[in-house]
Amino acid sequence: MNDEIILKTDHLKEYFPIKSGIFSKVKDYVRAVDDVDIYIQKGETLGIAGESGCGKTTLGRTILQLIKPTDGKVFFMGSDLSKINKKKLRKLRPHLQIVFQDPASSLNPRMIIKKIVGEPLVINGVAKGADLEKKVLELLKTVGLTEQHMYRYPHEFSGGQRQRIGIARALALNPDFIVLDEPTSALDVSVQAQILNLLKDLQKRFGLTYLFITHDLSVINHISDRIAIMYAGKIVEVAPTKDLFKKQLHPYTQALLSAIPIADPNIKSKRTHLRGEVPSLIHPPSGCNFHPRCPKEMPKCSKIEPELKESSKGHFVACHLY
Amino acid sequence: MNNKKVGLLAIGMCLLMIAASFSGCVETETEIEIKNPDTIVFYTIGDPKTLDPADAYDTASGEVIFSIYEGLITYKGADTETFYPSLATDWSVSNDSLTWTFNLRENVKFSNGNDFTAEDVKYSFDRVLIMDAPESGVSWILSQCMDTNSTKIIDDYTIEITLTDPYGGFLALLGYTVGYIVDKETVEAHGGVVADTENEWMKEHAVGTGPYMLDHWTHKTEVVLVKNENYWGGWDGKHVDKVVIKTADEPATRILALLNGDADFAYIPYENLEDVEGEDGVIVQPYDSYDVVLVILNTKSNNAYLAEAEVRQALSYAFNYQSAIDDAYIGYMSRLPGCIPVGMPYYETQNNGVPVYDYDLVEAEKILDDAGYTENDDGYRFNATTFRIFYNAGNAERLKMSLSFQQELTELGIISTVTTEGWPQLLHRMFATSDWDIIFMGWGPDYNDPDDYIAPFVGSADIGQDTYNTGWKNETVDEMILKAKYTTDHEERSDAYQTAFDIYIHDPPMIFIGQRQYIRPMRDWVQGYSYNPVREWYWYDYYKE
Amino acid sequence: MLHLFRHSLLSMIGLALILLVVFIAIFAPLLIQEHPSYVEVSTDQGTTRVEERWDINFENKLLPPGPEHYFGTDDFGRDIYSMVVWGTQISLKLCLMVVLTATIIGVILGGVAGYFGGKIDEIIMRVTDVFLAIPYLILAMAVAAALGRSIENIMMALIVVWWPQYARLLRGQVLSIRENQYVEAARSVGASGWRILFRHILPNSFSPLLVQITLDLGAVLLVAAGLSFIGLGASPGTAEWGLMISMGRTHMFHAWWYVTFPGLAILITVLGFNLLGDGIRDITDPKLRR
Amino acid sequence: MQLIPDPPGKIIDGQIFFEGENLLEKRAKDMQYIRGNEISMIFQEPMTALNPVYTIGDQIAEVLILHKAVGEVDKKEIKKYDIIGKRKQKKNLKKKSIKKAVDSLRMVQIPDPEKVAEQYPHELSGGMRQRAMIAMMLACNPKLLIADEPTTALDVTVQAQIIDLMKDMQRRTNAAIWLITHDLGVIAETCDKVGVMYAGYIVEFGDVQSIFDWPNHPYTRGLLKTIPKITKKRGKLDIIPGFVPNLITPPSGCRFHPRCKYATSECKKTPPPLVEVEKNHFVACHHYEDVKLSVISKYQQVKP
Amino acid sequence: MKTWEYITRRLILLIPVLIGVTILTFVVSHVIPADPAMHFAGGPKAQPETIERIREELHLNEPVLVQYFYYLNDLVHFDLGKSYLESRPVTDSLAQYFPATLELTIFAMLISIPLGIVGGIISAIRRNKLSDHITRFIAIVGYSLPIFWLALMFQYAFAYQIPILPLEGRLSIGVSAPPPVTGLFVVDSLLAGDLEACGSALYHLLMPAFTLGFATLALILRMTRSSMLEVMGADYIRTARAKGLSERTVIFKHALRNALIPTVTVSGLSFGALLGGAVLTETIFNWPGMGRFAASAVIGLDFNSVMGFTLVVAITYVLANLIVDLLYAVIDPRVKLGGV
Repeated sequence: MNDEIILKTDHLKEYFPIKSGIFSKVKDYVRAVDDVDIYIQKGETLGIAGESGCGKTTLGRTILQLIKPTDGKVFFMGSDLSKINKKKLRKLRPHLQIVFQDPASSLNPRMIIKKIVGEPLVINGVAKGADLEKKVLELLKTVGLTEQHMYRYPHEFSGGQRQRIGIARALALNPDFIVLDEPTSALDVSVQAQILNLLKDLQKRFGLTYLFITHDLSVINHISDRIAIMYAGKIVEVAPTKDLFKKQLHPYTQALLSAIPIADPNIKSKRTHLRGEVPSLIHPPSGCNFHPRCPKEMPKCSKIEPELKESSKGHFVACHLY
Repeated sequence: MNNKKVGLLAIGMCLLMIAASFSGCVETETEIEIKNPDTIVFYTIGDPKTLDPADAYDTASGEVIFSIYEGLITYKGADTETFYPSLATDWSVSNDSLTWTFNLRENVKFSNGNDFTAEDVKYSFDRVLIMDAPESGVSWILSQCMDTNSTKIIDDYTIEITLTDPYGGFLALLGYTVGYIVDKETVEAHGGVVADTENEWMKEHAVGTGPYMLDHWTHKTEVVLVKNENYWGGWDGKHVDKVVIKTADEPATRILALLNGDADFAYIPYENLEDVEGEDGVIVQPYDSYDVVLVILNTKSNNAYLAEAEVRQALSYAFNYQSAIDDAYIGYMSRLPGCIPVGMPYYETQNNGVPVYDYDLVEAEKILDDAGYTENDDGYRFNATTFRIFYNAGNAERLKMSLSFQQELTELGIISTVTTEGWPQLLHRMFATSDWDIIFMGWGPDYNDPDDYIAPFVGSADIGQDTYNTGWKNETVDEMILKAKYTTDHEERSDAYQTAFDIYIHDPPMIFIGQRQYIRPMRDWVQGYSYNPVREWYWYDYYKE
Repeated sequence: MLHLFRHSLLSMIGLALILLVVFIAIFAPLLIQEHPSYVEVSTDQGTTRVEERWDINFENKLLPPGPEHYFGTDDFGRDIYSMVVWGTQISLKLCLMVVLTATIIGVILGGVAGYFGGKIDEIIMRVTDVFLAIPYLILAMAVAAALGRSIENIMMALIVVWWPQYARLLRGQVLSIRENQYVEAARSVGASGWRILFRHILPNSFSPLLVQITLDLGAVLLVAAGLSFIGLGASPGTAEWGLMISMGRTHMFHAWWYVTFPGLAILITVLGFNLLGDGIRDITDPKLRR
Repeated sequence: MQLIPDPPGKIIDGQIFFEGENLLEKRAKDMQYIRGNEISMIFQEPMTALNPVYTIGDQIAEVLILHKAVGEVDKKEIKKYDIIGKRKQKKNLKKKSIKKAVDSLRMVQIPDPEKVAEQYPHELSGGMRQRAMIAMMLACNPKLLIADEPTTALDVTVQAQIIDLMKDMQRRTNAAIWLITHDLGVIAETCDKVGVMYAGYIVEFGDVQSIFDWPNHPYTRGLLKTIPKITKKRGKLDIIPGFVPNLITPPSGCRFHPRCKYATSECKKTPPPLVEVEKNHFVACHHYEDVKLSVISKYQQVKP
Repeated sequence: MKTWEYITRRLILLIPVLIGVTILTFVVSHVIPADPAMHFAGGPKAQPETIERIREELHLNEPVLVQYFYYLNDLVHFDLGKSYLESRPVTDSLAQYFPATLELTIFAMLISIPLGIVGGIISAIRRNKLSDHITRFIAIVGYSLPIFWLALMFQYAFAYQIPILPLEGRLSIGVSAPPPVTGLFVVDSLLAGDLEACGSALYHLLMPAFTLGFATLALILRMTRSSMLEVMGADYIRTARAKGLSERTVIFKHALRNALIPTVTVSGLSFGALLGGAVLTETIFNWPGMGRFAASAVIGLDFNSVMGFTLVVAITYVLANLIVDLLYAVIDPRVKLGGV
């Protein structure tokens, strides 16, 4: 790991318009990603954690330019992805890859594995014919699959195997940066461990940088170097994993961590109870959008939006308490 | 549930459906009682186009108008020769045949209670001439010999008509619907008379002096007439109270209606006559008509071979007349000798009424070979040019004749296509293009005179004829037609027609096929029916017993 | 694939019926008693086309079924059995041509509309809306009337009428398949729009399309027969089933065989396609496979 | 609860005892009485488990009308064909039961229960739906509540609320709860007893404390080890090799043997019986003694 | 979105569709080389001046585009031109024929939808039993049959061989039509208190409506069956059972309403099929409706009528679909009006 920043976002925003009325006017927006600034260093794993619907998946896609951001910039190895043209973007594509949450829908059911894994190679003109076959096999072996799997269709595989195929596809172009969008949440616990280990191995082997998106804090603890906590489209806290689990600054992070049931009957956790539920992204609360549920709400919370500030080295928090 | 059972069930169901549909060949029905004894029901095909006598020119409209409105004179029974008094009680004509005086019947009321007077007569005739019905163009019948100055009111019940030209058929014109009398007051209340414009109200409504009045007309469904209590002829004797003329497009519907007694009369196409013939309670009686069946040949077609007389002669020999009579018209047709149908005056000028051409493929081949149109190596004549045969969509008889003619032509080594087209399309083709060779056609009488046949058929466009746009022209024939038209001398007319015939029959612009017969299948409980070709359907005469 | 049909007797019957019909169509020349002849004719447009001719012999008209004529004869004395068997070819050709052409047009337009969206989508969908706002028999009637009476024109009319359904179907498919992550995966490796459309989206909309095609083969046959019945069908003299019913219906009461056999031929073929389509639907739709 | 449709599912053998009676011998009618009234069930996906076309209030009221007949209709008073009377009664009944439904919604701490009762399931959030589901199933005070992964579809913060709620409700109604889940954390926090299932078999059963502290079955042990824990140090996770078998052609003998490091030829042949290894702790393994030893040795390593 | 807003939006969206329909039909009707003026004037016997005058009146001498604008201009004034088959304004014809078709179509739906739903339910809950197979077979035969063949067979069987139903028409001979209010005889006769006419109208509706609706019945039966099967496997059905509800309540209260949602859509779509099928049914049963009118107009190339007819059918069809969408929102509270 070095300090080189491989990817950085600058006031990234992704709003989805909602149309209504007689003439389908845009009446409102879903603020899925609202003013997000993050950076990732080469070789590290940044975990993005948050509850469902907080915009973490959209963030991943916006970073990869699979969705055009509404506003803001994404710098990847120095160039602004949101500005460059299609052709250049296509050239950069091999460096940026993604592994999806649902291995069932992320593989084309009508293609054999060889084609699926080989597709990136074919599209980018990396390999052809026998060479292609060799490369695909190599990739499959890397993720723990064998030659006999090459000519099968996705539905013949188990969930874990499919996720391995998805990883193989992402690795095909020797990327530098991979977004892992909840890669284990659809898997059994016993298989989840296998995949997490595989990912760690690969990171070591190829020097990969991960953006790991998940809702499962125990998984993120296991794999990430740093963690960003997202709430209702915004980053509320960013810190190195150790720091975060030792000391949470944001009330939301505190509640989130305390809510996790611990698989050890000997430890009886003390819970911070949250009122209510995750707010809608269409009409987020004013000021700090956590204030209606916050146990430590102050008068100014409903008025002024807190900024993400560094409270100790590498530990950022967006809360008026600090 | 095992699979076998399902299979059996499926087959069973199929059989059941077929059986149910067709099992009924066994008749179990006995005598039906008279249905609707006070009503005559007629199932036919066409809807009337209009109920306005000044506008009507089609058969279906006439069927209704004849019973609602009346003219000055009328016909009786099957008699087409004698004119009987109707709204006029008697009439006289001046020596120069120009001035006609009619004494009108008194105490006649329209069905709405208005009195009938000479005023109405003048109004009716003038209305026809001023309105000049643009859609049907029927007013030409009156305008041949009348204008708006012709009719003069002498007093309330006397009228005098001065013709613009002497015209032998004048009384016959007054017997046609265009000469029928409308109620001035009613028309004036509903739009009056506007030049060159139809009266939309009069199309849908009717107030006349006739025995029946319009109850309602629902388009494409029925016209219902009920008796006019004011009718001057009175209601003594046997009559029905109500007449229902139903429109039904499907022959099956009309057949079933006649068979089960819903219909007293039904229009049945020739090929379906066998479905009702011999059935209990159904009478199938043919009547002679002047409706002729023709094939027109295009002498100015872009297929230049048809310009040759020999080719057209050969085609006349190639037509199988007997098959047309037997198979298309099921025997209800007789041969047509030339332009003038058998039965009409002067028909005997045409080879004594004996057809010149007969079905003779050998003769046809000989003519073509002699003319140099021999078969090529593939067995085709005319360099395998395609002869294009057309008929109007939906005409079953013409379809039969076309396909059969096509086969005869193939025998002869002539390639042909048969195409069916809708009326407007066919008319466009016939008049605006030269993309046709052969069209199957028909013609019905406007009035009982050979001039109504020979002039439009073989007269050229130069004398305002050539109705079918065949492009055929012969100056002598034109001359003879005009001569015959303006002479009253029998001999002279006869000679003229004979001269014309001898020319056009050997250079035929059309194939003269036959005269079809009218069939009016009806229930045997209908009494008082007689067929009159000039005034069909006079419901007042019929009753049920 | 075949073994999947085992579970459904009805679709097995459907498959058998279709195989039978196809067999008859292929071997029609060997099966029939009377053969049509062919004549090359020229048209108004100066082109030529081959017309089929059946011998007319009024002496044999309307003979009931018997050893001489298995299905009897029609009012031109032509052998109905031969014409019905021959008509199999014509009818299959007609529905295949119509459905396949309509599918190709619809798939391309619907795929483009669904995948690229935006203005192209708006335009294509508004056009299909117009076509779909008119019940198809009625639109087909108008088009057929305008084009004139022949099998080729019926085909044209039905294609004009049929493609919007496929455009609509395919657009829906594309929109739902587009949501799948594998499409996004393909994009993330830099696949172009057309590649995604042809390699990822179209192959996956194949099953609903196949079901629709199979069912439509039958539907097309019915509509074509309906057109013929009204009088807008094939040109006279063709051994087309709908035309035969249309011509035979006036003889229904004295020659039941005239309408029955072409009618049964239509019923069997359409039934076969429908049963088969249902079967394919059951097999490919996991929701119904319980 | 005999809710598995037949076909394809069929209970081949065995007995189910509820309050001393074998449920499998009950008639359909009696089962209907027991369902929802004495035994009720909560499902994983409250979105799909609630009927989308009826309001929450309606759906709760339905159980109440069915089982508790709120304010019993006096049938004698109404004549058989007195339709208006009947309808009035029915309306009354419905009103009353809706009121009760609102009460039970309030019980599960739903804010503004009157409004929620008039809402449709899709208008509620996941947590609210699950609360409504619990309200519905507890409306008749059942003796046993089967909860099938009640929190899996929920976020952690909401999950915590629901777990607390269930505990709370248990205290109030004194019902037995049978919790089905894959989340060991939830089990550790809520349950008294736990049964571990693998490929159709109960492989271990006992007090929560003893299972988590002294797992005797290799599967249980593997399971506990594979879970990444917040409290533990990072590093490589222990894994159970291989994949979960399908149940159509399960492995012979002990179904876990292909993935078990203790497996011997015996395991391939005979399925192990469930034996009580200590009080209230049952395990089905031929080699539980070895497992136990290894656990002890590990513990000894950790705490010397 | 509010309901009225949604309806307005849909109605506004209807306009481009209708303009499209007019363009489509106009193009179709002008491809054909035909001479309506001559036909109008009575065919070969017509006078040339008459033909020329009519040609002038109908703007037939103008370029097609200009003709189209004349048509649109007339259309805005609710003038659809003149039918030359009936020689009256097309609007008059439509005013007469539309209610007849509407009545027939509505009754076809009234017969086919309930029967289809009941059949579908029986089929679904008795899955793979004999009754299921029978209903499914009838259904599949139902939409494989040419409708005109079915109509002829019914007519032959029930009006001739076993004469229990009337052969044709809307009313028996001797029964006069009720005073027109809606144009639907059944409704009008009830309004007028004329029970005889009402009975006669219903009696005449039976056979054509059943024939017309048979294919729809089959379609709805299949749809209900499959959606019923799908719904019966849903979680909330399990919940309903877990509540201890009887099987009857489970099926009729919980399953049916959900299963009906796709059925409603199919009913809307089948409305178009019914309007199309009416062409054939009406011709055979001599029903004086738009279908028969259209058939004869098409054959006679009366394109003013064809265009008017198509326009009305398109409006009806689109409105029917709008109603279905509204109905959809009533049955399924999840549906929010306005989602595209």
